[in-house]
Formats: sequence, C-alpha cells, structure tokens
Amino acid sequence: MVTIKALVEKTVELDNQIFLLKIKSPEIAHSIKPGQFLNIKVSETIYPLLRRPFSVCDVEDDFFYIMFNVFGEGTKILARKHFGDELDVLGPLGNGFNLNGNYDTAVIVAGGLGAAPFPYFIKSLGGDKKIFSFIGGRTYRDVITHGMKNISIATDDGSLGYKGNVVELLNENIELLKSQKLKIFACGPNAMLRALKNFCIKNNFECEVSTESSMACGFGICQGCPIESTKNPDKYLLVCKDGPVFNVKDIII
Amino acid sequence: MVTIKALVEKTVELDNQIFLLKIKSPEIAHSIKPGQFLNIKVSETIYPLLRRPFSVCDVEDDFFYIMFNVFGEGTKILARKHFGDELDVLGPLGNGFNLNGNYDTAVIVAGGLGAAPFPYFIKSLGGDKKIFSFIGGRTYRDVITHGMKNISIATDDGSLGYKGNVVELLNENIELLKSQKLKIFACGPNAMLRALKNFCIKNNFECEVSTESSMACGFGICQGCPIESTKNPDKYLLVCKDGPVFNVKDIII
Amino acid sequence: MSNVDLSVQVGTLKFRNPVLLASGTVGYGNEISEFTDLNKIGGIVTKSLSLKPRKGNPPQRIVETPAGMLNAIGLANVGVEVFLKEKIPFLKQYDVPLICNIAASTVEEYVECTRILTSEDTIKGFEINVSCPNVKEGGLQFGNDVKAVGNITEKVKAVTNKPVIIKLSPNVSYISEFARVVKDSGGDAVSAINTLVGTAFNIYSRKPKIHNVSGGLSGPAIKPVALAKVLEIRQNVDIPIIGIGGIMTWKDVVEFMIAGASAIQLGTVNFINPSASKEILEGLENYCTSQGIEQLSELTGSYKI
Amino acid sequence: MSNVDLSVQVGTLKFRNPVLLASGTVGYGNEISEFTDLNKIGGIVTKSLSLKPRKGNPPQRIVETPAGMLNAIGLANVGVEVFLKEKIPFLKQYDVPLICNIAASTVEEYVECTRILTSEDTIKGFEINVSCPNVKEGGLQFGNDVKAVGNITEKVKAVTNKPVIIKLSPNVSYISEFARVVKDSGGDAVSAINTLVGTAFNIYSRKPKIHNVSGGLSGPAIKPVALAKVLEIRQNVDIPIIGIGGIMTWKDVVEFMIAGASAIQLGTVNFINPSASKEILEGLENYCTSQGIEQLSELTGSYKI
Ligand SMILES: Cc1cc2nc3c(=O)[nH]c(=O)nc-3n(C[C@H](O)[C@H](O)[C@H](O)COP(=O)(O)OP(=O)(O)OC[C@H]3O[C@@H](n4cnc5c(N)ncnc54)[C@H](O)[C@@H]3O)c2cc1C
Ligand SMILES: Cc1cc2nc3c(=O)[nH]c(=O)nc-3n(C[C@H](O)[C@H](O)[C@H](O)COP(=O)(O)OP(=O)(O)OC[C@H]3O[C@@H](n4cnc5c(N)ncnc54)[C@H](O)[C@@H]3O)c2cc1C
Ligand SMILES: Cc1cc2nc3c(=O)[nH]c(=O)nc-3n(C[C@H](O)[C@H](O)[C@H](O)COP(=O)(O)O)c2cc1C
Ligand SMILES: Cc1cc2nc3c(=O)[nH]c(=O)nc-3n(C[C@H](O)[C@H](O)[C@H](O)COP(=O)(O)O)c2cc1C
Ligand code: FES
Ligand code: FES
Repeated sequence: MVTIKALVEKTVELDNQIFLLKIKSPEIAHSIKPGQFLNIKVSETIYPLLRRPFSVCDVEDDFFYIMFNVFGEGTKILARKHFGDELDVLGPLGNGFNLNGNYDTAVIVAGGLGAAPFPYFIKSLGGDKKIFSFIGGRTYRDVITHGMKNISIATDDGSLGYKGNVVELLNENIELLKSQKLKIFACGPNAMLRALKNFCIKNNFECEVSTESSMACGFGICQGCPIESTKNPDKYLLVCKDGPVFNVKDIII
Repeated sequence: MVTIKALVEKTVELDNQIFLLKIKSPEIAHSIKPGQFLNIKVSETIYPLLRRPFSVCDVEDDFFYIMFNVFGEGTKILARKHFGDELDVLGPLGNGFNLNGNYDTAVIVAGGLGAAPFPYFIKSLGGDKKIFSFIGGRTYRDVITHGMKNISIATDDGSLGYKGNVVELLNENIELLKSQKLKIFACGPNAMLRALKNFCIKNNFECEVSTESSMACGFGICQGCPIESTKNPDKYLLVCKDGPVFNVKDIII
Repeated sequence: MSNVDLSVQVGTLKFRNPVLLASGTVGYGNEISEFTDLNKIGGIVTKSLSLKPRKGNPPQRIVETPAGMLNAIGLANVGVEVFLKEKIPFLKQYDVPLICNIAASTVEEYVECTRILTSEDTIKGFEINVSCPNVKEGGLQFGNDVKAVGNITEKVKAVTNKPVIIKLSPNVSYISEFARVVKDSGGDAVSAINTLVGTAFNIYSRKPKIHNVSGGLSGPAIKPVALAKVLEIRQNVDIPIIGIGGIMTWKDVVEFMIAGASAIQLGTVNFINPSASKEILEGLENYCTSQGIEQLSELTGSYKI
Repeated sequence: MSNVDLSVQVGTLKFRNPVLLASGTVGYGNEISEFTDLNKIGGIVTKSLSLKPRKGNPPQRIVETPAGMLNAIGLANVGVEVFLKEKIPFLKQYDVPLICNIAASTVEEYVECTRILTSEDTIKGFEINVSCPNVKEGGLQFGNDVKAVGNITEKVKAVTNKPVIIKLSPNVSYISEFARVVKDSGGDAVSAINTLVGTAFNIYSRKPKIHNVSGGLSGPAIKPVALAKVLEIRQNVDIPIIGIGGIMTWKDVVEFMIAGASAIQLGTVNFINPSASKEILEGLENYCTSQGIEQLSELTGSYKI
C-alpha cells in the first residue's frame, strides 16, 4: 500500500464511451492482484476533494489499466488525461479474487462496468482453467466485452444476446453449469449480485463477488464503507479492507 | 458587457516567468479600450470559485492578450492553457484610460505587472503623441518592458537602471518632464501610486492611475471593491465600475 | 414552451418560478439586467436597505475560500429615500416581483423603513434581514435572539399589509426555534440561510484578510449546511421557506425544494455566472418533463425519509 | 534539522509538534502508520470510544460535497474493552502521545469510560466528544447544552488525573460560552471544531444521500468557520485550544495557530493524503526559518487585529 505519483501513458476510448487509462507504475503493476483496487486523486486541486476508487482492469509490464465510463465530475476529468499527466494513486487496496480453489471452470458474471476487473483476472488465471463469461447490460450499449473470453450476453431489452438479466441467462445454462466443477466470480450492480447470491445458494455454487460502496479513504480509516456481514450481525465488514471481494455467503447485499 | 466562451490561441512565456495569453474573441477585441479589464473564469469547475480580473494587455484583430505571472492557484491554472482551451470571459469591464486631453507627451509609469495594460495603450495612442515609459521593479527580474516604448528603468536594488523607486526616477527627470505638455498614466502597486500621487500634486501633473482591489463580480453587484473617494467621504467608489482607472486626485490610495 | 407549471407560492406571494435573486448579490437590479432577463425570473430581492445611506466597511471586503467566499460589505447601501427616488424607476420597467430587504440597528428603524417603503406599489413584500454578520450593532445580535426576532416580526407586520419574510441566521443552535417565533408573531415566511460566520488570516502579516476581521461565508461550500437548516425548519414548523445557500445549478434548486423550500434565491453564483437563472430555469423544466412532474411546486418538502 | 523548536504545549500536555491526527479519521493508528511515521507526529486521537462496541449507521455513510464531505458513521467503534486489549498493544510500540476520544449517551457512560481507560499508561489524555452530530441519543444534545457540557467536564475530571479536553460543537450560537463552562468546570483545553450539520438529497429518489439523513460536514469547506470559532474562543476565554477543521496544508496550520490554536488536528486530509503530516511539518519548519521564528508556539493567538 503506497501513494505514488504515476504518469498517464495513454487514454483509449473504446466504443460506447468506455475509457481505458494506461498508467505507469512498476510498484503497483508488479504487486497488484486481480480484484484489488486503487484510490485515485484525479486532480491536484481540492476539486474533486476525495479520491475515486477503481478496480485494476489489466496489467502489462510496468503499466496498469483502469476502465471506466464518464459518470460524474471525477471520471469526466479522468477521461481527459493525456500522456505525461500525473495521477496520485493509492494502492493496491483491498483483497482480490481468490484464484485458488477446487474448480476447473471459472464462470465470470459481469454487469455493465462490472466487467472492469476481468481482463486482468483472466490473464492471471493462466491457461489451465476453462472460462465462461456471462455479460449483462440494460441494452447493447452497456455490454463490455473487452478482454473477455468465451462470451454469452444478456440484455434487459434484448438488443443483444439473450433478452433478460444475466442471472436469468445463467439459469438458462444451468445444465451446462452443473456439469462443470466451477467457481463463479462476479462484479456488477447490487441488484445483479443479490439475484446471483440466491442463484448460487440454490445451486450450491461457490461464488466470489466484488462489491462497491461510497468511500473516502479506501484503506480502513474512515469507516465509510460498511457492508452487512452474515456471520456477525453486530459488526459491519468494510468494503475497502475486508473486501471489495467477498465470498457471496459472507455478506448481506 | 458580455460573458463569452473564448478560445485560447496560445500561451507565451516571456522571460522572468511572465505569461502572455492570446485569446480569441471578436466581441471583446473590437470593443475593449485600454485600461479596461476582463473577469475570467479560469476553470469550468468550482475550483477556483471566483473569476479573476486581468487588464487587457493588447489587441490584434479578433484576439486580445492578457499578461500575468503565476501568483496563486488561478494564475497557475491559466499559465497551463493550450490552444483550443475554452475560457469564460466577462467583459469589457470598467472605465479605461482617457486618451483624450490637452497633452503632447504620454508618460507611462509602471511598477511590476502594472506594465500589463500599456502595450494596448501605446497602440491606441497612435503616432501623434510622444511617449516616455518609466518602469520600476524591486529587482531586474520584475521589470517588464514588453510592448513599451522609450524606456527608463528603476530597480530598488539597482540591478537594472536607476537604483531607487520609479517615482524617484521621475524626480530625477523632473526638468525634462516639466518641459513637456504631459499626462501621466500609471499602474502598479499601491505604494508606488501613493508616491506618484504626491509627486503629481506637487508638480501639478495630470495623472490617471489604474487601481486594483479584491473583486467578486467585477461589474458592480457585489460591492466588494470599494476605494475611498476624495470628493465624497460618505460613499466609496467602486474599483470595478467607477474605475479601475481614476484621476489620481479623485481617490485616496 | 412545455406544459410544466413552474409557478410557486410563498404564503400569499406568487412567483412565476421559484428562482429569485438574493439580497446583496444583485444590487438594485441594473447591472444584472444586462445578463438576466428580469421579466423571466421569479423575483428580485434588493440589497439590504437601511433608513440612512451606509458607507459600508473599508476594504478588504472579500476573500475567496475553498468553494466559497467571505464577505464583509457592511451593508453599504443608498438608504430608503435614494432607493425610492433613484432605484425604483429602473425596477418599475420590469414585470418582476420586487422584495425589499431591510437591515437596521434598532427595532424602530426596521419599522420606520418598512413604513416608508410600504406605500410604493412596485414593492411586493419585505425580507427582514435580522442576520447580517457584518455589522457591529444590530445584525447578528438580533438574529441570535429569539425574542428580538419575534418582536421585530410583530412590529413590522403592524405597519404593512404586504407579506413579511424574515431572513434567518444559520449561526444558531436551532434555526427552527426562530422559524417558530416568526410564525407565531405573524410572519409570512422565512428565508434560510444568510451567511455563516467565518474568517481567514494572512499568514505573513498575521492580519485578518478581511478588514472587518470576520465575514459571511457563502457559495457551494455552505450548501449542505443550508439544506440541513431548511430541512430542520420544514420538519418542525409549518411556514413557507425560501431556500438560500450555495445554489449553482438547477440540481441544487431541486435539492432545496425537496428539503422543503417553496422558492429559492441565487446569491454568490450571480458573481460567477450572471445569467445562471436562464440555465437553471431550462434545467428545471427539463427535469420536470423527464420526471413527469406537472407542477414544480409539488417538489416542496417531498423528501422521502 | 534546523534550530526551529516546533514543540507546543496544551495545558500540561506536551507535544513535540502541533500536528495531531483527529478522532475518527485514523481509526486506532494501524493503517495510517503505513504512510505516517507515528514517531514523528505530535499526537494521535483515537476514534470515539464508547463503553460497549457500536455497530454504527447503515450505509450510505459518506457523501462528497463541494470542498467537503458529509459523514454519518454513527460512532462505529470497538468499545473500551476491546480497545484496551487489541488496539493498545499496537499503539504502545510508538513514542506518540495517545489521546483517547470518548463518546457516550449519558454522563455516567462518559465517566465510566474514562475511569476504565485512565489506568492505562499509554493514554496521555482524554478528548470528550460532546458534539457528534451523527447519533440519535447523546451527542449533539449535550454539545448544545451549556450545563450538560459543564457537568460532563466536572464529572470526568473527578475520575482522572490526566488532562481532559472537551471537543466542542460548532452548531451553536456562541461557542465561547461552551469554552467558558469547560474552563470553569476544570477542563484543561477545548478542541474546536467537530463537524457542521449538513445534508444532501438525491434529486431522483428524493431520499437523503446519507442513510442517517444528516451528517457532519468536514474538509476545506469548513475552514473559515472553524477559524472564526477558534478566534471567538481565544478572544473570550483563557483556555488552550486545539484547532480542527479543513486543514490541508502547513499554511492552514499557521492560520489556525495565529487565530489562537496551541495545536491542531488533521481530519479529512488523512483520507486524501495519508502522509500529509510529513509535508506539513516540513512546511512549518521552513516557514519558521524564513520568518525568523524560533519557537513555533509563539504563533498561538498572535493575530494583529
Ligand atoms: C472498489 C471499487 C471499485 C470500482 N471500480 C470501478 C471501475 O473499475 N470502473 C468504474 O467505472 N467504476 C468503478 N467504481 C465506481 C467508481 O468509483 C465511481 O464510478 C466513481 O467514483 C464515480 O466518480 P465521479 O466523480 O465520476 O462521480 P460523482 O457522482 O461525481 O462522484 C461523487 C461521489 O460519489 C462516489 N461514487 C459515485 N459512484 C460510485 C460508485 N458506483 N461506487 C462508489 N462510489 C461512487 C464518488 O467516489 C464520489 O465520492 C468502483 C468503486 C469501488 C468502490
Ligand atoms: C482591475 C484589475 C486588473 C488586473 N490586471 C492584472 C493583470 O493584467 N495581470 C496580472 O497579473 N494581474 C492583474 N490583476 C491582479 C490579478 O487579478 C491577480 O493577480 C489574480 O487574481 C491572482 O489570482 P490567483 O488565483 O493566481 O491568486 P490567489 O492568491 O490564489 O487568488 C485568491 C483571490 O485573491 C484575489 N487576488 C489575488 N491577488 C489580487 C490582486 N493583486 N488584485 C486583486 N485581487 C487579487 C484573486 O482574484 C482571488 O479572488 C488585476 C486585478 C484587478 C483588480
Ligand atoms: C457579497 C454579498 C453581500 C450580501 N449582502 C447581503 C445583504 O445586504 N442582505 C442580506 O440579507 N444578505 C446578504 N447576503 C447574503 C445572501 O443574500 C445569501 O443569503 C448568502 O450569500 C447565501 O447564498 P449563496 O451561497 O447563494 O451566496 C450577501 C451575500 C454576499 C455574498
Ligand atoms: C469520517 C469521519 C469520522 C469522524 N469521527 C469522529 C469521531 O468518532 N469522534 C469525533 O470526535 N470526531 C469525529 N470526526 C470529526 C473530526 O475529528 C474533525 O473534528 C472534523 O472532521 C473536522 O476536521 P476536518 O475538516 O479536518 O476533517 C469525524 C470526521 C470524519 C470526517
Ligand atoms: S473507505 Fe474508508 S474505511 Fe473503507
Ligand atoms: S467587484 Fe463586485 S462591485 Fe466591484
């Protein structure tokens, strides 16, 4: 965990207004794990005041990538960064996905920008596991397939792939899934994670999810990012420190 | 008086860290007079919150220039503007110098960045008046001669030109000055303007000075920029609306 | 034009839309009229007027702070007489409700100002400034004294038939106590908030950056505080509220209305974007259309807590 | 190292420099120690501790605002017992004065917490939080009640020989009245300020952005208000002040000291720049050198008004 002044290498705009920012930082690139995140100060001024959390999207040599869309003021500023601009990056933060375990098939479930952590995840998984990627979005414009493998798509409006949500699509493929020794890795909106949790419990699938929360610090000092724990109702877990990746059974979404 | 989104044409750094910003705005370039100023929003965000006032430094066709040094956050941001960047400009504001009058010689007295309004002033004066420019600074680094004519220099530390302040230098040249039908036009720090006022009263020289004040609006609605009037002690004048250029006799500096 | 009804009501005062311009941030309307069509805004509130002209505080009167500014203008104004003679004629040209803001050092002065101004037709109501932090006598003391605020409300109401709005100070423990006394004393509405007391020092000279030592903090920095004050009043007292504090965009206006404001005022933003009201009105209309809101006034106090 | 003496004194408490870390913004020191050398800072104040562990408020607990943030953590903490058992051992490793901040719902709970903690050597003093705006019982009510603050001060002092600092609420009409009662009741110092009450709404759902409805505003936005409160106390009551509110840089520290603070605390800045104290200490040293100041503590209350 360090704060680093890192230099922007380039900003790439994918189609449908998704941006990939390539940032140079050997310290982070060489230590970060898939599912971990970074808390980035997007300007040198007090506007915006707080850092912005982003999952590590990919890693190449001394560089790491983040993936985002222009949502509010912070991401608007980020999207305009050029080669040579300096960013103040705090990381690596949180616990990433646990790639180990007794499974042959990694099933990725991503909703919208929940796709962000998976390019690096897939790269880290190496070649010995099978990968199925289930990708959901409201419409075809929300579907992000960058860096994904073996892709099935669901859209709420049916404008691309299966018409329905991504958990319904998983259900459609339940026989295929049941035939695998699998572990599910998911990231996406809470509604999706909630449905997925029920699905996994019902089918007794192992599942890790990456969660989101408003954050100030990103490393455990502000207590701003509580998430309800199934094990201990008297104490919240912290998304930034105990997560952002949790076994889906450990949290109430 | 308009608010205009104007495009930056270029940013030039003179030596000694003085910047010239060339900005495209036919509306302003064709209507502004020397000594008038602009109130510029240097960022699109709320940081910094207020506009920043700058004298018009020069005008060329559809472009106008401002001259500044990096003083605080606002000017730091301005100094980094590139071709194509948008600025929100409010102007022309205030009353400029009165170029008319019964004089043959325009005597310019500028202290430090007080040099800013004079390139355009000199251009506007045309060829039929003589010009003497007296330029002061603490050291040689503060002396700005850009766009000036017929220059005499004073520095407090004697590192360039006359050793002493610029009003003392005027005094050294009192015989020459007295032999002219002159009008003095000045801009600079308050200490300089105060000394100059005494000098002009003593010698009965006509003199207009451009003053500064903290400002919020720049056009008369906030009452933030009072300056004491000699004629009416019960009411302040406003630097932004009644000035920034005043006959030196009308104000208490 | 769409079908959205932007009109709002504050007690008996009707405004074609909720966007008023705040006292002390638009003078008497002249300069801002070059940027804002006064015939389109909801209303305009004058700079605080006192019985006699006031020179105001010596400079420095203004200093920028993070997302805000401090001011200590000291109620510089032309006084009620010059106002009636020289400023009213300009304002008469427009079809815009004019609210006169009054500041005073004694209860009698509040009453006297109101009495003098009330016969002028162009004036549609009064906003009584009991909360200016930048003058030595009067001002803040009144604003921090529940009884005084009640007394002023009652006495001013007694000399005018026009609506009386009391502009409250945020520099108190419970602003709703003040709103309650205003209601109980016959006041028609409250404006919330005036500026927060703040200061800043020059670290080299060790002098306050503002000649008056402290000033009033305004701008986006104070928006969360202003919203909380509006909500506190709304939850405790049944009186119309004009919301003020840090409004920059139409979104801020919606937030204030949700929290309980019937109308709002634009202050500091006028210095930065003197045509803000135009963008704000467009934004409000689009918001209503997209949200299926027919009457903007439905928003008032519509928070879901 | 230069010859500048950065050490300061707050009552009988000595700090090697005025830079303390504020309650609730550094937990119990573990995480921040990766960025800030705890052996170099002036002191550390714990997250508010209560007698029993507290779960705190449900999310959303945090929202950004212009140059500030709202929080409603709800005093989530491990409770005094777990603190003594699990957190103290870590803090013991460092040579840094530890101040325990205590929050409670009743006077008895404040007393009981202090009594339990006072025997722990590592703890050098107490900061009593009578001013948290984010809990339903206790908290703000105490902070807005002069008598209650006096009573708490007296009762807590009675069970400890260690210095007792009362952390004051800014959400009151006259903060100096509270500082006075602290002094009169035997308190050793005051901390000013805790957060300002604020709120924010989602304009689409019309729900408060913060689950607790309102939260505490902190960060640069509140700096001018905090400075004015410190100045008000300094001008009216002879009691040491720890200045808090919006400090981001060494310049802010100097401003607070000029206004009257003997020491300061860093809050929100820790989230943005967790090694801020290092830069601040360097800045203070350079400032002193360039200004010919031999003892930083000379600055305290050195305003020229
Ligand atoms: C662990 C983690 C990983 C994330 N990874 C990614 C990613 O890889 N790609 C991506 O596009 N987004 C990601 N997000 C969400 C991302 O942080 C927000 O989209 C971003 O902060 C929006 O900032 P803004 O200034 O554009 O929006 P604004 O709305 O202006 O932000 C205002 C405030 O709200 C917070 N905020 C807004 N949206 C979110 C959100 N969804 N989650 C948490 N806080 C939010 C901001 O941090 C800021 O404090 C992640 C969030 C978390 C917690
Ligand atoms: C009519 C007028 C004309 C001016 N013309 C020029 C010019 O041509 N070139 C130039 O370099 N400067 C000029 N100035 C001064 C210029 O406005 C300030 O240097 C600039 O605002 C500093 O902004 P900053 O953000 O860099 O500094 P900061 O210190 O960060 O600014 C903080 C606040 O203080 C105000 N401020 C700081 N210095 C001054 C000052 N000297 N006068 C008034 N307000 C100030 C800023 O406007 C801002 O509100 C002029 C000022 C006025 C009033
Ligand atoms: C420069 C300035 C002058 C002001 N003068 C007055 C005044 O004369 N009377 C008054 O009631 N309020 C006055 N105010 C307060 C504003 O009307 C408003 O309540 C406050 O600024 C908060 O709103 P804002 O954040 O939108 O500016 C003044 C504010 C500013 C910034
Ligand atoms: C997330 C957060 C949690 C806080 N928790 C506490 C607390 O438990 N006890 C307390 O006395 N103050 C608490 N505070 C208040 C700070 O200690 C400080 O007084 C306030 O934030 C103002 O300083 P700042 O602007 O530097 O943040 C908290 C502040 C924040 C932002
Ligand atoms: S974001 Fe601060 S504790 Fe998690
Ligand atoms: S700057 Fe606003 S009145 Fe002059």
